[in-house]
Amino acid sequence: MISAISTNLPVFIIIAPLFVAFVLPTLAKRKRLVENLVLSVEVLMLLGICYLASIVLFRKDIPIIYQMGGWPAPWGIELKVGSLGTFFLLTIAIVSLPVALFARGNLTHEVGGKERIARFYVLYLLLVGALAGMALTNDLFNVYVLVEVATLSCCGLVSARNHPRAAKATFTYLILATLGSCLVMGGIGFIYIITGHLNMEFASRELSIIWQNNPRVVWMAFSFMLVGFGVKSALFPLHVWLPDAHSVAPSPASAILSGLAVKGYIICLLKVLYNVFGQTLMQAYSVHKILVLVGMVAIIAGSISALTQKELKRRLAFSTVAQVGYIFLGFGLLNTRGLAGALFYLASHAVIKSTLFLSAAAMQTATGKKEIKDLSGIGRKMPITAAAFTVSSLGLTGIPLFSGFVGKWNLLQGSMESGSILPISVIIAGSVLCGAYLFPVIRIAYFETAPEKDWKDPNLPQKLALILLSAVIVVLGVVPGPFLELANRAAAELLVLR
Amino acid sequence: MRKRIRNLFILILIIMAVYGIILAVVELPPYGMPDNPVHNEVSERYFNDALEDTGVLNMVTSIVLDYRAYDTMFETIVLFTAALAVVITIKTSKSKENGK
Amino acid sequence: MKDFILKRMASIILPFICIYGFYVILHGHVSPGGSFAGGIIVGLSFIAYSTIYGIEKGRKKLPEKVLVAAESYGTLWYGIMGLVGIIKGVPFLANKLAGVDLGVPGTLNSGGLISFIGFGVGIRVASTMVTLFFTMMEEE
Amino acid sequence: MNFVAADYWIMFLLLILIITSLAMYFIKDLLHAVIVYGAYTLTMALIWLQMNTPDLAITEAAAGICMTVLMMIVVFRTSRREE
Amino acid sequence: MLSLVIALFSGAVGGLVVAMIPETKNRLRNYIVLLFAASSAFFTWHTALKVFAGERVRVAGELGGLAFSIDPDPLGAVFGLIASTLWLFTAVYSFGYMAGKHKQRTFFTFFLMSLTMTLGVAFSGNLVALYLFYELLTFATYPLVIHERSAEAMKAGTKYILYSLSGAGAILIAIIFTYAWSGKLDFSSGPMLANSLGPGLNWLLMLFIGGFGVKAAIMPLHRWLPAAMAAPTPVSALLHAVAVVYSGVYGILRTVYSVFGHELIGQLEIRYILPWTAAITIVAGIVIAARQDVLKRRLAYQTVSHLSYILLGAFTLNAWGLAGAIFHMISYSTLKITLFFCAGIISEQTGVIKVSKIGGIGRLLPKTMAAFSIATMGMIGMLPLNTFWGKYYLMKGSVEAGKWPLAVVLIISGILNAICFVPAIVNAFNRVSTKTCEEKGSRVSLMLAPTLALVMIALFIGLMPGIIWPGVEAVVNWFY
Amino acid sequence: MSEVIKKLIINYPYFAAFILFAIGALTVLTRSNLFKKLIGINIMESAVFLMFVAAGNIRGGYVPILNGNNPQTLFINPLPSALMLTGIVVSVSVTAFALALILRLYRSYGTTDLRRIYKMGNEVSE
Repeated sequence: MISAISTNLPVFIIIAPLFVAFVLPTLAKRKRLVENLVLSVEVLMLLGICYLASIVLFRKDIPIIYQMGGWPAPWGIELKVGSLGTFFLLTIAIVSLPVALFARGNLTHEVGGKERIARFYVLYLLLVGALAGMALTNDLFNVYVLVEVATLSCCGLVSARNHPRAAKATFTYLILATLGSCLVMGGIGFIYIITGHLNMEFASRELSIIWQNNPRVVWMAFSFMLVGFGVKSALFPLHVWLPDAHSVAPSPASAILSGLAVKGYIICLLKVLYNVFGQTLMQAYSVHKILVLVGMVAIIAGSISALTQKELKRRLAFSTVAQVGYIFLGFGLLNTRGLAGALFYLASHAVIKSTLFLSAAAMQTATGKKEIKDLSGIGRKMPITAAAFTVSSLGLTGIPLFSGFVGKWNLLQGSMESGSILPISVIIAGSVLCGAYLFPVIRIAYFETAPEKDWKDPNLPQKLALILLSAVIVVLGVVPGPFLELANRAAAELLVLR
Repeated sequence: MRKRIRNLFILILIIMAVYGIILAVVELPPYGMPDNPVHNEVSERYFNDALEDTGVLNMVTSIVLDYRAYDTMFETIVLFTAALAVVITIKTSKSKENGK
Repeated sequence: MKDFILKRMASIILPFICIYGFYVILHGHVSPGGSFAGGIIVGLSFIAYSTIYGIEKGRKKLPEKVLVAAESYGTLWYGIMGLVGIIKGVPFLANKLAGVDLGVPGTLNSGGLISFIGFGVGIRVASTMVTLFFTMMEEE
Repeated sequence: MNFVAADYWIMFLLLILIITSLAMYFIKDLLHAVIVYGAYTLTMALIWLQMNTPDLAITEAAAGICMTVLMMIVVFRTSRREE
Repeated sequence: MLSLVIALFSGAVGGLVVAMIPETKNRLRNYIVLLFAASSAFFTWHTALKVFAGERVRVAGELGGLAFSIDPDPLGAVFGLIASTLWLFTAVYSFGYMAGKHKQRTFFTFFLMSLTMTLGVAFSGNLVALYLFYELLTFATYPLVIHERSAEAMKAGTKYILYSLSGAGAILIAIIFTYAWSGKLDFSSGPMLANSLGPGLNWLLMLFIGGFGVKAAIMPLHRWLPAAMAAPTPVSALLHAVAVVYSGVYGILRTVYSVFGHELIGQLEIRYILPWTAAITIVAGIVIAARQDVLKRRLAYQTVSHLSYILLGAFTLNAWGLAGAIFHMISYSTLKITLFFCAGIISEQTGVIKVSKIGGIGRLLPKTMAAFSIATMGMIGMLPLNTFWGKYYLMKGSVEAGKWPLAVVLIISGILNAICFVPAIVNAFNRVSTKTCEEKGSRVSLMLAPTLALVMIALFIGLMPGIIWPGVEAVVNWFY
Repeated sequence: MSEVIKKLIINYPYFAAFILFAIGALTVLTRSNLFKKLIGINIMESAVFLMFVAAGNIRGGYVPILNGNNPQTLFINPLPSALMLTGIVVSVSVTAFALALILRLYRSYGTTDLRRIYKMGNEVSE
């Protein structure tokens, strides 16, 4: 029994949230039970993923290949448990558990009655399951299907907000995201037509042989994939849906959307770029240069648009656009340091942005105000929330001691190795701008006099979630050890020349 | 006026994309030929062994529900998600109060 | 709707449509079609019933509880069928490897777990379709 | 170019597809557009049949015509038809 | 090692303790602040004396996958001594200044916090630690800058943060380059870039100086400093005349001597420009100062000017120049803080904040004005005061480097300093003021005592410069 | 040039698929009516399905169902059809969800024109 569980652990990690999600609609009336089930499955996931991570860290024969249904690779679907997958799984578990804990606090206000809350949780778990699937999958069409599950559940989460604005934002999001998935499917189609394989390993092997026969097809596949995943992960000129959707969603949803969902698509793009096309093709088509360029534009433009926003959640949403730029920039550097930095930055941004969104949501719920200028003196009234916000903004700005710095440091090292000065200056300018748009919030929170109102810290689970996330930010900043090791290994695995 | 300019811009963009795609289509393996890269050992195994492996006459079903059953599981989940999303979108608390 | 002819015709035809849907679901592994198409056809028969006889009657035939349960457990059914493999000590969603009797090809009882999975999928597709329509039609 | 009869059939159907999709772009009345969409899906199902994939043809017919078009019409009962 | 840790962290711990004391318990808070500031000062002396004696005191660890070490060398020890000692005096002064004012708890919390950050900058053993504390210092001092909460103060705070963050960004880039080119980050093992003469080094040095120059208020980057004078006087005195700006100056000294090494800079083209930027800042700063009417702003621009004395000493790239820089660092800080203290007493007691209204103050506040005038003499560089020696060594260094015009600049700047302040002092003693007030009461004596003590120290050092010479010598020997 | 046209005629299903794809994209991006956008999305998706299925087809091949045929017959590739079965389900799901959103938007804003909805801004209450 134990051995069955440990050999099938990757599958259990993926299907555990899904199974719970299937059962929840029938239990909708019993709110407590639903919440406890969600939390316990999250905790189980975390434990399983930690075990998996320890296996991956200490065993030599990775990647572990899991053949679905026992069918070997080109015929069936296989899961690949490598460093990259484990790294992303860890991120998922670390972020989604506190967010679920936070959701326990107060969803009635934003979502509605018991049944709606149960459905909200179902969508949440489906999203988590789909993301876990994305982390491990090694099959192109499976990527598409998982992306669709994630997209639909993201849209559902946004539209769970009980407000017409949510429907408006969701529609734009849904249409653009589906456009993106069409492009992704088109890209997969191109690869399939010229290679005849859907498994990433096989496709990559075939592609490296025949790509010179159809260079334009490979180019189209590249651009379809880039634009498709770019739309979904809110790459700068394609981000139009993001600010509305992320600012209007219910608070736990916006945390998980900005923190994890976007990252899931980025991981998929990373797998496609490095595992299917491979480094050689990227260099042949100068895709890495495009990635760096796009990343730089995203950093600057996203930060500047964030500066002009007056609503807190919108500002945070635009900040996501900027931070996604860092990750893309790191992907384009084509060296281990930069890639590991980008991966670590991905994880740390996932944690930081969730904390920011959750604390912003707690502030909004307590005050009923959306704009930044109305939050004066909130640091005194809601010390824990404001402290979490402060810690995470320091982390996002890239102050040492917090997780953002480790990622940025590695990114800077990577851009240094790639030998151009422009990315370095853009990264630094981005952090300064980040300070410029987050610092006023802290200033207003702490150093302006509070109106005489009864604002209080949120209830216990929410406080606990905020404290957990802030602790993770600090721990990742001070002892990134195993996490950075995983990122380094993942980067090294991705960059192996095939 | 702004709408016109925007639409024109999108049209030009799409025409450019189509031009690029046409160049790619020219390079694709010719349609309908049995020696295309798509018809490789993968599909061969499906013809030859599907009956033995799965006991099903319809190869499409054997792929959908056995070889790539994992995909199909997520396909049903997509439908499940859509149903939930539809319900959560339409059945708002307001529509329950003064819906009928 | 108050149309008498329509109602009479429906009462004659709809059961057959429903049965045809189940036929398509069950013969997915022998002939073209399959659980998804069959599920839609089964769903359509109920949708047609509730458009012709009114949504309240449709609701009475298929209460929300049944729909929700079919939806949830239909999807869960798929996962449980996958677990059969794990219990037998082979990977998830295994069929032949799990030692299931594959039966005689071409008959209804062939394909091992495939027909079971297909039946579950068909049921849940039908119930999803009905749910979608009921939700949208009640909206008016 | 050794085309067979199926090829010409498919070409003809593809032409219909393009015409109907363009029509959907230009038609102002939404109900008409949806009806044209039904024709589009039916043509698509015929193409699948010509391309030797009857499974897809059945599913497309069921999903496209019955579900999508029906659902759209159900939604029309509440909302306005004109663009 | 333990003393190093206690010296470093007693500020932060004290800050946390102070934050827990209720707003109303002023007396208890004052005692605690004094206790922690004193313990920090005491242990800093303890550590520094060990360091001067040649012992190595080191705490190292790993932070975020990077080596991180606290490892004071003589230069760091000197800076640490200046900061922690003056902190003690300023603490006593602030008890008087802040008495009866609002938000004392916040003030003293961050006051003690910034002590740790400043000492961290001083004691840092590698670039990562330096960068970390340099960045944290910005955030720890921000609440002090905006302590008044007026619109002006808020604006000043924003300016301060933006300038500092941009500077820190430049430093981060520079650190990355340094690490990539040399593979080292530690200060202790000699200059990092010693043997790597490359084309980009000029730019790298520019980047470092640009980054640290923000806090050191080099001329085009100085604008935050006068604006930050909106802070309460003890803050202006300690942070914007000593601690914060010295952290920038200290960073530049580190860059010159530990990152590049004076020999390497001696081979770079940029060596022709550097002393002159300092010289221009010296003259321009004091000229602008003469045109300011608000006393604190005038002092701020004078700070801008005088900080470049130190940089000038560093940029002459010889031992005498360095000795002059260190000497000036020590002596200037005592006097400048006195000037600010006096300005604070004047504005608190009479409400006068402008130089043009200063007439007659000398009669009302004789001790204060006496201290003020002695400090001004020091600024000009007159003999019985300690700054004379610093200036003397600086001139010696510049002549030895073959740049005698720099010595002329120093003399001119002394004259300009005189033009800037002497008429005001004469005014203050000659005219008769209409205002009435006295230098009495516990509050005033709390403010006056550290002022006078500092003047005494300055005179004492001026008369017996040998007393601080061992420290200066240790620094010079360390690098040459 | 004639070479290009010849190749295009040989690859006519792909060509038609991308023409459809472009028309769909144009409909999505330039038409502001919600239904039109939805139809555009559906056209785009079916264009991609067409590409996949055309890739799997063989001229003169047989339907991949073993109905008394011996396994040596030239079957078409069953894999793309299996994949597109999934694709169709996804497109139906998206359509259903989008229609639900249209209903909700119509209830709140009284119009199905996205531009008009955006013009109304955020004043609409629950």
